[in-house]
Amino acid sequence: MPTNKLSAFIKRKEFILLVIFVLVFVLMSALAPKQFLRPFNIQSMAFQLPEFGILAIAMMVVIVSGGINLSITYTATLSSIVAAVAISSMSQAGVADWKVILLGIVIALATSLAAGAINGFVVAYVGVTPMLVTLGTMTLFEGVSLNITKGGAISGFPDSFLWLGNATIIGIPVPMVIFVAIVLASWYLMGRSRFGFSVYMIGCNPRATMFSGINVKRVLMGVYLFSAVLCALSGLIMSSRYNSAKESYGSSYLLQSIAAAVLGGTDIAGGYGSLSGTVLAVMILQVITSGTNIIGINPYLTNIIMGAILIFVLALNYLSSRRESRKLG
Amino acid sequence: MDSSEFLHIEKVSKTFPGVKALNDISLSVRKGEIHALIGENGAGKSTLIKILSGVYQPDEGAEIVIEGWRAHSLTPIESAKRGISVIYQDFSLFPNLTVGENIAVARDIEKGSTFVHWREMRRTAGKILERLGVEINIDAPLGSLSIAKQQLVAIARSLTYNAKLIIMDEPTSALSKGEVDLLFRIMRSLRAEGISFLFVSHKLDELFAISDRFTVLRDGKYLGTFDEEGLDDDRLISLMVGRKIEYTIFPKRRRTESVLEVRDISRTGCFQNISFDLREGEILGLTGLVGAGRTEILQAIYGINPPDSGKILMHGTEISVRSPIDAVRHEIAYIPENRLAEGLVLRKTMSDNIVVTILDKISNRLGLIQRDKQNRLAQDWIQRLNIKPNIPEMQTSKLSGGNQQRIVIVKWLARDSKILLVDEPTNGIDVGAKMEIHRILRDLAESGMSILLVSSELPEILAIADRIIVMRRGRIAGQFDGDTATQEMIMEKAILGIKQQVR
Amino acid sequence: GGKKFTIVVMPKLVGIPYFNASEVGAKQAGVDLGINVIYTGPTTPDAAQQVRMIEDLISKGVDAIAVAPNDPAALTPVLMKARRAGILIADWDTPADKKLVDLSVHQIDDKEYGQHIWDLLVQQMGPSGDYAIITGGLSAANLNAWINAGLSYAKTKYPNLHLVTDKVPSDEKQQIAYQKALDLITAYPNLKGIIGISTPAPLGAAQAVEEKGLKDKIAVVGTALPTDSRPFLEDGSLRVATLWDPSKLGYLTVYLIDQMLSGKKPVNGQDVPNVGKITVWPDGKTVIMGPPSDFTAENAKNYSF
Amino acid sequence: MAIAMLPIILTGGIDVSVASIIAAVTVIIGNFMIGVSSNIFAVFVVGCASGAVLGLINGLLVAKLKIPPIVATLGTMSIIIGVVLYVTNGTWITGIPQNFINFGRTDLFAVSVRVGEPIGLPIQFVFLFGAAALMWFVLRHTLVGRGVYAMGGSVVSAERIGYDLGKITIFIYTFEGFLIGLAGSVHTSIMRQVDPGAFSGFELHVIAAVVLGGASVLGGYGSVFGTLLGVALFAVLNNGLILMHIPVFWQKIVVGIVLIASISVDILQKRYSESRMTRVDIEPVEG
Ligand SMILES: Nc1ncnc2c1ncn2[C@@H]1O[C@H](COP(=O)(O)OP(=O)(O)OP(=O)(O)O)[C@@H](O)[C@H]1O
Ligand SMILES: Nc1ncnc2c1ncn2[C@@H]1O[C@H](COP(=O)(O)OP(=O)(O)OP(=O)(O)O)[C@@H](O)[C@H]1O
Ligand SMILES: [Mg+2]
Ligand SMILES: [Mg+2]
Repeated sequence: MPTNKLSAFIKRKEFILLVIFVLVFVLMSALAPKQFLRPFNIQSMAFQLPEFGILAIAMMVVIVSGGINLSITYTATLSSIVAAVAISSMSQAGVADWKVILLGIVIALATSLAAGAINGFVVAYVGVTPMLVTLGTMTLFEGVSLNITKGGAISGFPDSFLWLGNATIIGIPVPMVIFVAIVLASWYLMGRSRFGFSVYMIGCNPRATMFSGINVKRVLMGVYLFSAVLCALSGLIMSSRYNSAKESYGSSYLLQSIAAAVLGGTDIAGGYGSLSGTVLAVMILQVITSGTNIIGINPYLTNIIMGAILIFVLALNYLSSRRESRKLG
Repeated sequence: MDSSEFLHIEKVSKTFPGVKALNDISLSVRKGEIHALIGENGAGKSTLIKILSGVYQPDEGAEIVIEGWRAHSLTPIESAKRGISVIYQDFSLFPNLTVGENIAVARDIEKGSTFVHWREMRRTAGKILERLGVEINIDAPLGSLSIAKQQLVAIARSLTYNAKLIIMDEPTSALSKGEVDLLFRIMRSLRAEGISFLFVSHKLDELFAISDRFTVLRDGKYLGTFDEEGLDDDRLISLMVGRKIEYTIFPKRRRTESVLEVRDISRTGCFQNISFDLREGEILGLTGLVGAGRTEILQAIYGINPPDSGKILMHGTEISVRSPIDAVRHEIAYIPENRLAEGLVLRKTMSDNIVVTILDKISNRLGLIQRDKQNRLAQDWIQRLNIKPNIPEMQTSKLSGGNQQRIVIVKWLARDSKILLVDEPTNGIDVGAKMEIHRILRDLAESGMSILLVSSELPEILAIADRIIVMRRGRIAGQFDGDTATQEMIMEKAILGIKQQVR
Repeated sequence: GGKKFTIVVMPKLVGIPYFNASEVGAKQAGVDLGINVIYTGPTTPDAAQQVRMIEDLISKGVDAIAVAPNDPAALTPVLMKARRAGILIADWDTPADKKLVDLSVHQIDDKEYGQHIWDLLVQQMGPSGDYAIITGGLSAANLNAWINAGLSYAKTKYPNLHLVTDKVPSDEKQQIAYQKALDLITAYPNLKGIIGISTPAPLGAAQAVEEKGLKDKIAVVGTALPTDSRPFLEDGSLRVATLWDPSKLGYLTVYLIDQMLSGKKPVNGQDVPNVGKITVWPDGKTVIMGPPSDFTAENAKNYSF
Repeated sequence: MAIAMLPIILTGGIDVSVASIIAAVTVIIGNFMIGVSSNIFAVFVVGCASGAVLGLINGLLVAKLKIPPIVATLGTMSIIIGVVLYVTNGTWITGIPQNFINFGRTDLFAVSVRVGEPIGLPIQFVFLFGAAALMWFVLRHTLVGRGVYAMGGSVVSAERIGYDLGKITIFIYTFEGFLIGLAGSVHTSIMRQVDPGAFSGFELHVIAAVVLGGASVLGGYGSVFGTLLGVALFAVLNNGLILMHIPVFWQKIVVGIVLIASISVDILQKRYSESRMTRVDIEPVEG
């Protein structure tokens, strides 16, 4: 049955990723047996993964809609900076901790929604190419952040705020718990909901989707808002983990998140992309960075390895799909 | 192979994953003949053409002989070198380049030249357009032309290089009667020069007007080649579909209750002072020459390009439709003319394309899509319209043109609307399927839906429309009743006063 | 002792000349003292990357971590974690959270250094006139510390100096510093001096001044390595550069950590081999390496960093 | 640089590895000058050749392995810059021979207007315009160049009509590498030393400049002249703000807003004029 074949093929991409993940994991364990497999290390990887993983999902969602969001890292830091200003000034004013934190989260989300609304508005309603819009807003958000911080970092959080990024629940880091929740929520949203269905359709052919009576503009707006909210969550985790908020946190995640999304099987042209693939890709990248750090490999070599894996996996995808069609065609 | 043959193929098969599109095909094309290739939707015509042009490689064992030169398969460059030129269903032109470049570029590639000589290119293009007797600005970007003119450009292009066999996949589907006549005139004069044509069309009258021989494919198999003499419509149809089909003229009904009243709408550069009523349960035919502005009227009503002035009333109250979302809210549906770009999301599955209009119906209160409901509905519709293959998970791009069109229709049938705007619904669809679509449209009308049907095919309009509006250059030129109108009456209104221009 | 210590020295980023020079010193100290020195850091000056690397290094299990924080506050949680894991924590080059470190190695006293730079500027351009600052990045804590120290010092000591516009960032790149300097020269025709803070900045400024033929009118001073700045010092476009020897800083850091791991605290006035006499603050953990060296056209060739 | 990127964007591709290629080129020629020969001509040959080779790698990945351009170049970017920094450890290469530096400072047609203030056309502009002219010629007057536009218009059609898409792809990436090599060589002679880390973050600027110049990221549209304008506009945006005495902390905000606003206005204008485009010549009312 071609039905099975088709789904089997889609699964194959993720299967390759799974194999690679296991391979790097085993490799790292073999190279640094005592250190890599320590629960402490596993836990610390679980601490590190979410902030990047969330950004990668934020990127993936936009790519699936046929766009790209270059402003993710600055959306994250901008919303955490605005929240940080509020949190630190309120907590100095002696407001109760839980109120402060709750309000801080609300403020971060509100800021990110505003940021996402700018992206969404210009992309969907004005009709500018996403890459350009987000290139502009990237600069804009960085500028606003810098203007607030004047180049420094905003700190002075109450200790309980640090819980968000640093505590564990029965050994599982809180950020990881948040991440899993986000993955599940995104999976429902993208894979099961009307919204997600529309996003995939728009990513393939916005015009035909519009002709089908779907409110393409509103869906696109939703995509950028959703992406921005994810950014804010990542930003909050980062500011809690780093005990401060600053415009440059996570700036190196931008290109990495594109790489993760694509490595995870997202079609850069839009319309295709799976959450599980992206999550697997994020895990692969995490194991490689942590592993090479522990083994003590020159960080530039890590860059080279990641680049090579990216090309390798995509080449593999291409070759296997070609063999497939040869065999049958 | 005898020396009067230009092309001879044998044992050509092509297998796609899950589909045997061609099965052991043989065919010869003589020098200086017009050879029709016919068959139902999905019979494999387009696939065969792609093999001849080198886009697809046939399965093992194929024999292709071109003027004594033998091969098992072709590449696009080889095919062109050997004198085969193809005009595809979608023209394969470059919207971002100028008309002149689109015409002349193929020859430069064939010559393998390094540099492009603009002056010479424009001269070549100009000469060919002159030979075709059409007036198109050589320097205009192709994307700004109407579909009909783009078609002529595609034809012009195939004449630039020394094509000895011109293959045309449904070249007349976007052309009006006058333009078709022009094309045929050109084809005949080229035939006299010894150029052969392989010609795909679903329009039987055209086929009989121009073809010397017919090759019939059915379900990927070769049924035989027949001379024009001794063939008639009935025989041809029964060869194609394996059964006899009549072009049913449906009885016309007179309806009175207006559902949609269009009052004096205008849009700059598209249409002027258009007024008409669409009544409950009727099919209102909107016809005219291609480029008369019919598509624009449909798109205006559907909210894609709203009118600048005028009113649209529904059941007597004015409605404002500024976007397709508004239209859908008012239960208006639209089946666009350009199904590839506007009707379908080609890279998604049949099932996804079918349910895209009814997401609200297949999802629960939380907005989550219920997969089982989706599958059931899709499966159901695919069976009802007899779409082949019956695989809801198949990518829509892999369907044949006719089956793709059925998907577009299905997706709007799935969402029952009050008003259906249909633009050239049977373009590129075989006779059998055409009848089915006519029946579907009629049934819908009987069940109370109001249908505004744009079609350039007069027999089709006459067969199913209750009333007919004829458009000419952005204005309404005349109105007829479906049971009394004739082709002649309609044509007269459609071309009156612009005859000279068409020529 | 019998066990061979493993010490991590983490710069703000790897792959820039300044931190390459300190790597040499740190590694040398490792060889001299017979301990294992890992010198690693992020490839971009991103605090998040630093935190991740430290987390991984805690997993690896090391005896001490000396870090030059890209952002002090950001490191606080991870350094607490490291302390809990029983790792000795030090900062170097740029201070981290005072409470968390066992040792804090400063090349220089920020305040004195800032003042010194402004003194150099006045030496070259005179006590009055327009000047501008080109800095590495707007959010670099140590650069900002120097600038702020210098600015408040200048307010009282050199009231006739006039800063034309806020410090201009150059992304730690000579090319950008050069562009910005060109713009500054055009925008403020009365400019008499440019201070370049961060090692590529003075070079870019000098290049611009040289190209415009204004090296006699505009005095460029700043913090730069002598080898890189030598061509500019020699053609006069850069009047004077000032910096400490980063390799000594690396050496000193490793040396002091080794001592502490063996149970010895740094002492004020202690003479460290290959480095010289150091100053230790009363808190017992803040160590100042010593005054900076000034590099001029005459002496630049004597240095190898 | 932006000029070099234009044809790639025209085909609907994108190259984010430009910054790493130019870094690699500068390092290679830096070492070449010091180690082998400081002959200006030889240096340029080496620079362009090494750029071209790196570009070729991108081209092969995109054309032969069918990896989407943004991803392929993301990979090569990571690898190239990794290798460059691993090998050099980020150390600057100083001691560029004087003759090469002098070359970078040559002003052509220098006219002394006032004493001590020569104005003229700095040599980098000569190269910029030279590269632009070359690119213009290639795009406008060679078959490959037209193929680039054709590919951007419709890949399927281009293939059907007989363009060898693989060759075109490989050509444009190699050509881009070549021009980047040229840019790297000129840059080195101006900067007088080689900083392997100098170009990080540069790729987005290059893309922005090309697209600001009117090229469509989906391919098919764009011109050399537009790209030059885009480069100029971007340079003005980035550097002119100091001239306008805009405070530092506001500059990025201004840049961001100007960028978004200018493109938005442009798009809205285009949309308006398109919606007013005549599709049907309406019959005049008979008087
Ligand atoms: N790329 C493909 N992959 C899988 N199946 C394909 C592909 N292209 C065509 N087919 C199948 O091959 C068969 C023949 O299709 P083809 O397009 O040649 O039909 P056709 O005769 O041109 O029909 P129409 O008149 O509707 O255009 C169809 O069943 C179609 O689904
Ligand atoms: N949605 C659209 N967006 C842009 N251009 C369009 C759109 N729909 C149609 N056009 C263009 O409008 C022009 C006129 O349309 P066309 O020639 O199809 O006339 P028509 O009489 O409305 O159509 P038909 O007779 O085919 O139903 C063509 O150039 C066509 O490509
Ligand atoms: Mg077909
Ligand atoms: Mg039409």
